[in-house]
Amino acid sequence: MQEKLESLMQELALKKIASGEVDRVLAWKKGESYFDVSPAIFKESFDGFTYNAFCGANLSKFLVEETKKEGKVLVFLKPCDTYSFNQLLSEHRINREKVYVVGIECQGKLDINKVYAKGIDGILDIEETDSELKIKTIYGDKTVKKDEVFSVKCETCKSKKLVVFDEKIVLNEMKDNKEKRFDIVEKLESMTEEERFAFWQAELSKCIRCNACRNVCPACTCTNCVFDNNKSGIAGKANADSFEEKLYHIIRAFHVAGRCTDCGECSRVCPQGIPLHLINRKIIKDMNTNYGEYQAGETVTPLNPIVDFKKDDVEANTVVGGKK
Amino acid sequence: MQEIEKKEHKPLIVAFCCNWCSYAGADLAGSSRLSYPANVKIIRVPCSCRVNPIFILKAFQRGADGVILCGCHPGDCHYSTGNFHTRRRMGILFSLLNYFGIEKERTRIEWVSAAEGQKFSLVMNDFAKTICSLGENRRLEDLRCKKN
Amino acid sequence: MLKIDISSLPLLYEKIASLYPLVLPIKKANEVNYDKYSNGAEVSLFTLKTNKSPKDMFFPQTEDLMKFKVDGQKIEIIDTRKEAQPFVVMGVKACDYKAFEVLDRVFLVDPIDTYYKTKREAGIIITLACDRPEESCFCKAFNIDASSPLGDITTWKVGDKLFWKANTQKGKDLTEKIKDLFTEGDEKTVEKAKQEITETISKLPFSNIDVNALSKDEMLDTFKSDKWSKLSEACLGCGTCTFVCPTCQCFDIREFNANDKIMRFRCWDSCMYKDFTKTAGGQPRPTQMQRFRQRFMHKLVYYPENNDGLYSCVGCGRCVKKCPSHLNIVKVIKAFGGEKK
Amino acid sequence: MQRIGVFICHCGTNIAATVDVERVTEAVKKEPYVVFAQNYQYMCSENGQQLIKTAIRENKLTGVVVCSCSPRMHEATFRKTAEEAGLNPYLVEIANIREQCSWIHKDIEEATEKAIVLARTAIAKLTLNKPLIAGETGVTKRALIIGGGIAGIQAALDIADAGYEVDIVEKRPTIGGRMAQLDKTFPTLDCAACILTPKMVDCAQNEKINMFTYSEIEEVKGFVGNFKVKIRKKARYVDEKKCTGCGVCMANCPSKKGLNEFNMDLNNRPAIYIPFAQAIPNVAVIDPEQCLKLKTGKCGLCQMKCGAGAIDYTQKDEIVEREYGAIVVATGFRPIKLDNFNEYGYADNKDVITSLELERLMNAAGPTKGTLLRPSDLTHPKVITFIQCVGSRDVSGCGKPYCSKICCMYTAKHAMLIREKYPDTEVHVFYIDVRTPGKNYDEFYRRAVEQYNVDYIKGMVGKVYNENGKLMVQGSNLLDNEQITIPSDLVVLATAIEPDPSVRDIATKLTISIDTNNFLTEAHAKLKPVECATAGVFLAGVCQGPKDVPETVSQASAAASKVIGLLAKDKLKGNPCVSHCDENTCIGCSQCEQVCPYGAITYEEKEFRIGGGKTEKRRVACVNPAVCQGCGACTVTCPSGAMDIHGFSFEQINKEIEAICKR
Amino acid sequence: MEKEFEALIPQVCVITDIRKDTPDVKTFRVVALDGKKPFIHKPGQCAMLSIPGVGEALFSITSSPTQTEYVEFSIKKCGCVTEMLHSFEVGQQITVRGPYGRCFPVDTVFKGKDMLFIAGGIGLAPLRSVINYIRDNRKDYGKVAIVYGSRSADDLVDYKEIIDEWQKEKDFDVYLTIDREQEGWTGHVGFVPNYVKEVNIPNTYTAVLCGPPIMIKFTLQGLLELGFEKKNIYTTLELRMKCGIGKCGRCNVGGKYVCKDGPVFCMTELDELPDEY
Repeated sequence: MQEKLESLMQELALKKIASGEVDRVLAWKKGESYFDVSPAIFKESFDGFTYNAFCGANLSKFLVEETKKEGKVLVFLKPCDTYSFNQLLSEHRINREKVYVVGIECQGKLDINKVYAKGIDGILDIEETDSELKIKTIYGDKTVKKDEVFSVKCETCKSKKLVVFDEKIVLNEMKDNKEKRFDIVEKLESMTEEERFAFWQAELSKCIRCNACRNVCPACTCTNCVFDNNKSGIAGKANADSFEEKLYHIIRAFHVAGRCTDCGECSRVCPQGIPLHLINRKIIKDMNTNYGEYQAGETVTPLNPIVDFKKDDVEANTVVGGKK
Repeated sequence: MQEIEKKEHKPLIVAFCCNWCSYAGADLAGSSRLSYPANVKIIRVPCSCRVNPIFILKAFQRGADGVILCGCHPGDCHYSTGNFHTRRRMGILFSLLNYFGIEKERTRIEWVSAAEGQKFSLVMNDFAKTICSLGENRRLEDLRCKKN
Repeated sequence: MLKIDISSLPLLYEKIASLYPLVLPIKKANEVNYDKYSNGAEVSLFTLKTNKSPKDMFFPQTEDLMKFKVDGQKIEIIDTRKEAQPFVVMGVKACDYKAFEVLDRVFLVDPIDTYYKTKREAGIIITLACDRPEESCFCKAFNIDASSPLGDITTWKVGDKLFWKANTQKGKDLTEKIKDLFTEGDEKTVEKAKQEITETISKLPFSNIDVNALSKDEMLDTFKSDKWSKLSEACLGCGTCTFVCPTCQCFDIREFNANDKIMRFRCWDSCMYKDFTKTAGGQPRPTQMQRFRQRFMHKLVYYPENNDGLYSCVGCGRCVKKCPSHLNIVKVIKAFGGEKK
Repeated sequence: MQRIGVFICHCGTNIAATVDVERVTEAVKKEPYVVFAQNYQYMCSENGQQLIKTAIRENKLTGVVVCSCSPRMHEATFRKTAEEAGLNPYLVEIANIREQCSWIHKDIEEATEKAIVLARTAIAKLTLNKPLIAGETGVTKRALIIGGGIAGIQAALDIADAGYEVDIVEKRPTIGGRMAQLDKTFPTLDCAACILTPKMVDCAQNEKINMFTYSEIEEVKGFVGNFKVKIRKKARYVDEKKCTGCGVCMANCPSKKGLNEFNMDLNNRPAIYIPFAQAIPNVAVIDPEQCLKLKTGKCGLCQMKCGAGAIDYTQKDEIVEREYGAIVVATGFRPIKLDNFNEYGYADNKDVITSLELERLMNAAGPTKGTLLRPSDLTHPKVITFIQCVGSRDVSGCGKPYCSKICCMYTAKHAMLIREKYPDTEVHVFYIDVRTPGKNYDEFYRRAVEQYNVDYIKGMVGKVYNENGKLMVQGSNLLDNEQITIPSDLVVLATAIEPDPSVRDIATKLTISIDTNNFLTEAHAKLKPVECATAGVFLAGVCQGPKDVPETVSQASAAASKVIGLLAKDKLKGNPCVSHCDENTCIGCSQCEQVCPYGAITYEEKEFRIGGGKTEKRRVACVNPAVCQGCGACTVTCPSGAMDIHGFSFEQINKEIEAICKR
Repeated sequence: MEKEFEALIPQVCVITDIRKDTPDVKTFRVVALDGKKPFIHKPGQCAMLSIPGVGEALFSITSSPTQTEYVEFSIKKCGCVTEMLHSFEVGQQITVRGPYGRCFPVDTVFKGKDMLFIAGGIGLAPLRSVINYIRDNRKDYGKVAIVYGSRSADDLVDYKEIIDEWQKEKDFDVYLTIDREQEGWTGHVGFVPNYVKEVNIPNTYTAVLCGPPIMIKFTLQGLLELGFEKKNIYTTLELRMKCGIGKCGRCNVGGKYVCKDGPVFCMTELDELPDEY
């Protein structure tokens, strides 16, 4: 099935290029191993073109730079990526006319780190079936159920709806898993202040300030981030004191509030495994509860809850982060 | 007893007041001689919506133990909609801070009109009392800013 | 050669920690990094790859250089360097140990960086031979023998025992102080284990990397190669690779205006950041491709050129594992022909 | 290097009694860049100001901090002082050590400490102050008046009289507004038409006044001095220029069943009509909902009969774009709907009427030609009961919490007129309070009671019901403490008034604020009663709050004088403490545009150099400094930090925080 | 413990004189707290000046090593550090560390040579050190020609010194030019690269260039056209530098660290470096 999808995608890409409708294709490329996939531009050669369960990267942000270039680009977007795409359109960051969006099927992406966490290492190759990964390692062959190694963002998939596309390739029904979306946030809320503090202190103290979360985030498209801008008064590169990490992550979360589509890229790329999406998700939850349900990127609209207001909004003091 | 007195921490409170209502309210509190603790220090901003979350974090970093925002009552904003924005932003920010385990009571927002000198004084007294009972801000401190 | 039951390691940690600060891989919030040992810490000594390398112990991510007090026109400099107390770093793998040599050649050449030097002198390094290398490992490409690392003390995990061998005077002194925890170990067991490891390593997917086969073109030809733009196209410009790298040593010097003083500190910086070389006047490396190229040119060409052919990469594979876009030095080496034919 | 001077005011003993000014003076001398510090008895006095000026000159000061009372008190004073000494006025900061310090703290030690911190904070901020120069913009010498009632007419005449062009936009086919509907006016009882129509005619004849009747405001852009307004001229289907107002069309129109709005729907009018005889302009208009030709295509009688050939069924709405320097909002009022007041039986009984309906019934041009006949059977009512405060001063939520202000007087007027014209009529008035402040008002009311024997009953009416053709008014007489029922022939409700509903839409378009009762909010309740928070917009009449005619006229004249004052200027000086955008950082995300209450931010595609001789087109925010009022909402919304505000910049506030927290 | 010398720790120095050279260039005279010269340097070297709380920046030392009382820095206002420096008054303390970098080969290659110095704008700052060094060791060197241009007459740095001293020096030819005609200016008008060709210095001279990149580019072209050999052309590079001691990685170009291996480079060396400066 995976192969079918992949070959359909490639066929379409080739067709569109051959017809001259698009100039190039933004997709994923296989590297050294099955799970080693990078976003890549294909033009003449489609060597390494791939689409498998490890193609987690959200390609929408690449379009900010891509659409500044000449010619039209064909991009493959998974359902959650289409939300980011819409959001970027709302913010005038992408030139829609230069993109041909192909919405593609996604049955949830996997996290290789979770495979490692199962004690599987020395991986030589992986064979993917509908529900399993057959893993060949130097220490013997292993099998892992896919649903045990879903990447964090896919464990609680908010939606499998392709909100924007020019064409779509969907072979099978896709199921979301949004009921559990706020489970962990709620769990944190039910902790005491002290426990929550301990939790975040432990998580954030791991931060190495590599900026991967920021640089991958489709909502963070500033060319001159406040954390790089000496005039902002908070510019910094160092996680100098435990305060710095908190400042960084709080301000970053605040800056993407209302624009974050909950794509989960921040958590996917964090080299220290910090569940950063839980910060953004808390804001989303608060906004949903207090200011009405809102999903960034569902439509193209610049009016999000953080720039909007109602005259009878709840008082700020009553919005709480959790238990006392 | 003596030891407790020695350890007593004098909290620092930063109050952001909008120029049109709350700062005027504070002035009224002043001209009505309604006192509030001296450790409440006011920063004048044009509107409560000028208060960037960064300012609040910065205040904590620099050693503030509590931060309070005062603005015109919703609907009475000099700029018509400023405090509505403030209300949402701060709702989200304060909740997020609390989510990080920072005591909810350390941050507060109050609507104080130019006529409410009394309220201003009451609010500040109450807030100072709350912060006093919470003690020193430890969860959002920057050790580099501590005296050594 | 000494040995100790792995089950007794907690005793060993306690004992060392009672003598010197002890740093070793500790699991915190699900991730393993080098951290100071304290009672109750979840030690994960045998984790092959900590997220961050132990370079942090000698070249911390953030380090105060000095303080200033300013009073009117006057400036007072307060030297914040402290006399370094001995400390122990345990569980250092062969690749990470080799990385110290790479760093030494930067920080210990004239003018010597005393911040680094004092820590380097004070540190007692206990290395650990790898017993279960991963697919991302390729230290062999740089002639590093993962089965017998150096250091003040070398340790091997064989079965349920940890074998212990002091190499230097520092190592011997430490061993002397804690030797009652050990029993005599058999050299042969270790030799056998070493062989097994070497064998496993040869099976690793990256064992076909051969840096000697790297194209011996003129440096400027490599520089001008059109491969770079393809290689770097998915680069996000984050600093993950540089910060997890055990040999990357770029830093920034910044100041922090604290309440009563100005602190000048240095912190890791990354050549992948777009503001790294940016000045008011211009930007010598305006594109991400150029920054990406700089990093790998430095590791594979510039550094060896200045350091008798020593590469500024030790094959630890952290960047392979951690890059958000799966770009890494292996792909670069292979693109420039560094593969066994 | 900056050279800062600090001036500490004793304010007599107001400050000096609790703050050790000498110590503050010594302390601030140690702050960076401070080269001069002095304390003085009264800084704001002539001598104090002179002292500052001298110090600025002698010490070549680049900035001044005055530690004194609230900046709301004397910031402007000291800025002017600095300016006179050649220093940019925005290089002055005030440390509020009176209201925020000496007046509220008793302990000298504590107060002095705090004063030092406050001074330090002001100094810290000042180090980042930039000289600001207020921008200047031109002024379009024309005013727009929204609403053609007495307020609009008066304002228009006043402004035109000063020599400026005025446009009146009135949504109805004629100007005149509510006053035109009135019969007589209190307290002099002269006929409303007699005093209003000459003014209407003046408007029509004044060269400077341009009327857009049957028109609405479509869009407002721009800012004080430079508003750009789109006006929708609704299709009249009658050529204004050709129509002579002869009325032949009205006579011939077969569709005569339209409700006559001018007569409060008490009688009918044809589909083509002129609202009333003295309408200005005296031009017919076709009601498209009612016109057979427009609805079915069959008819066309009026066109055939019109001698002037003015009828044009193909007419379309027209959008006119005009520029203005100032805008007066005078949208007026309407009586509230009585849906919430079933107890008065208004819906069920034709003979329960509102006061405004009574006006029409008593007016010679009204449905009964001025004879007071009750609507149900057109007989002369013998007993008339007035009920006051219907929907006014009502905190139950059914009506309005405010006093409608005019009801007491017009009820007295009605009662008096009825008693005068029909002495055989019995008139009762139920009232809660009779409020008659105003010149000759109470005398007027007393005449009603004393001279005309109107029966004023203090008490509320519980119910009005029909019993055998009589309207039974059941109420309480509080003074006698008894329940009474008055069988009446006509019941007149003194209905509360509310702002015309069109005001909401206008408020949105002009970005002016509205209170909970839909009245427009003035900039200051006492000191700026006709100004709006939005510069260049002024208020007149009931849209701002209940008013009677004399009050409305005075407010209209006040608004007009403000407009004249504005239009008399060739250049307007703006507030320089406004937002600005760092175009190199801006990413064009549009968030700031969303939060700006003034529409001061627009986006432009601009070309930027990106190095290597290349350029890139980017969308960036542009702030119109003349429109921006400097609230700062955009600065916080901006994720990139490109937006900042002069006078309260990011760096300045950060610096203040640092200074305050320094211990 | 006697703490070891640490290259990153500066010394506190004091500004003893400030001279305004042009509208945006000031020359600062700096001595150590004991009133002596803070360090011994060679012509072409740089030092790191810093204002705590504002920042640190690298500046070329303008005074000649033969000046034994003090060091001088000519600084153009262009960033936050320089702006602050410009606002300073005499008596202000700053911190200084250095000297850093490789100097001009005054004791080797330059010895006995005829020298051609070409500078544009503030580019004269590093050359002034060499020129004055040569003046003070006149016998060791051949003829000296100086071509110096600026936007306008007001922007000619050290103009007084040039007029008063350099022009009077034996075997010194000073050629001044400004970009555009200006009232009161009787000298040459035109861009430096063109002027260099016009004055026609024999190509046996050893040339030292310093100025804005665009000037360097065209002047170099001109010199090559005149038959100068690349090995006889020197210039200085300016990149973002932080540590000044070849460790922080910022000024890395190819195998070189500009702060340590430069800033003085011979054209032949630059040809071997990637074009990232």
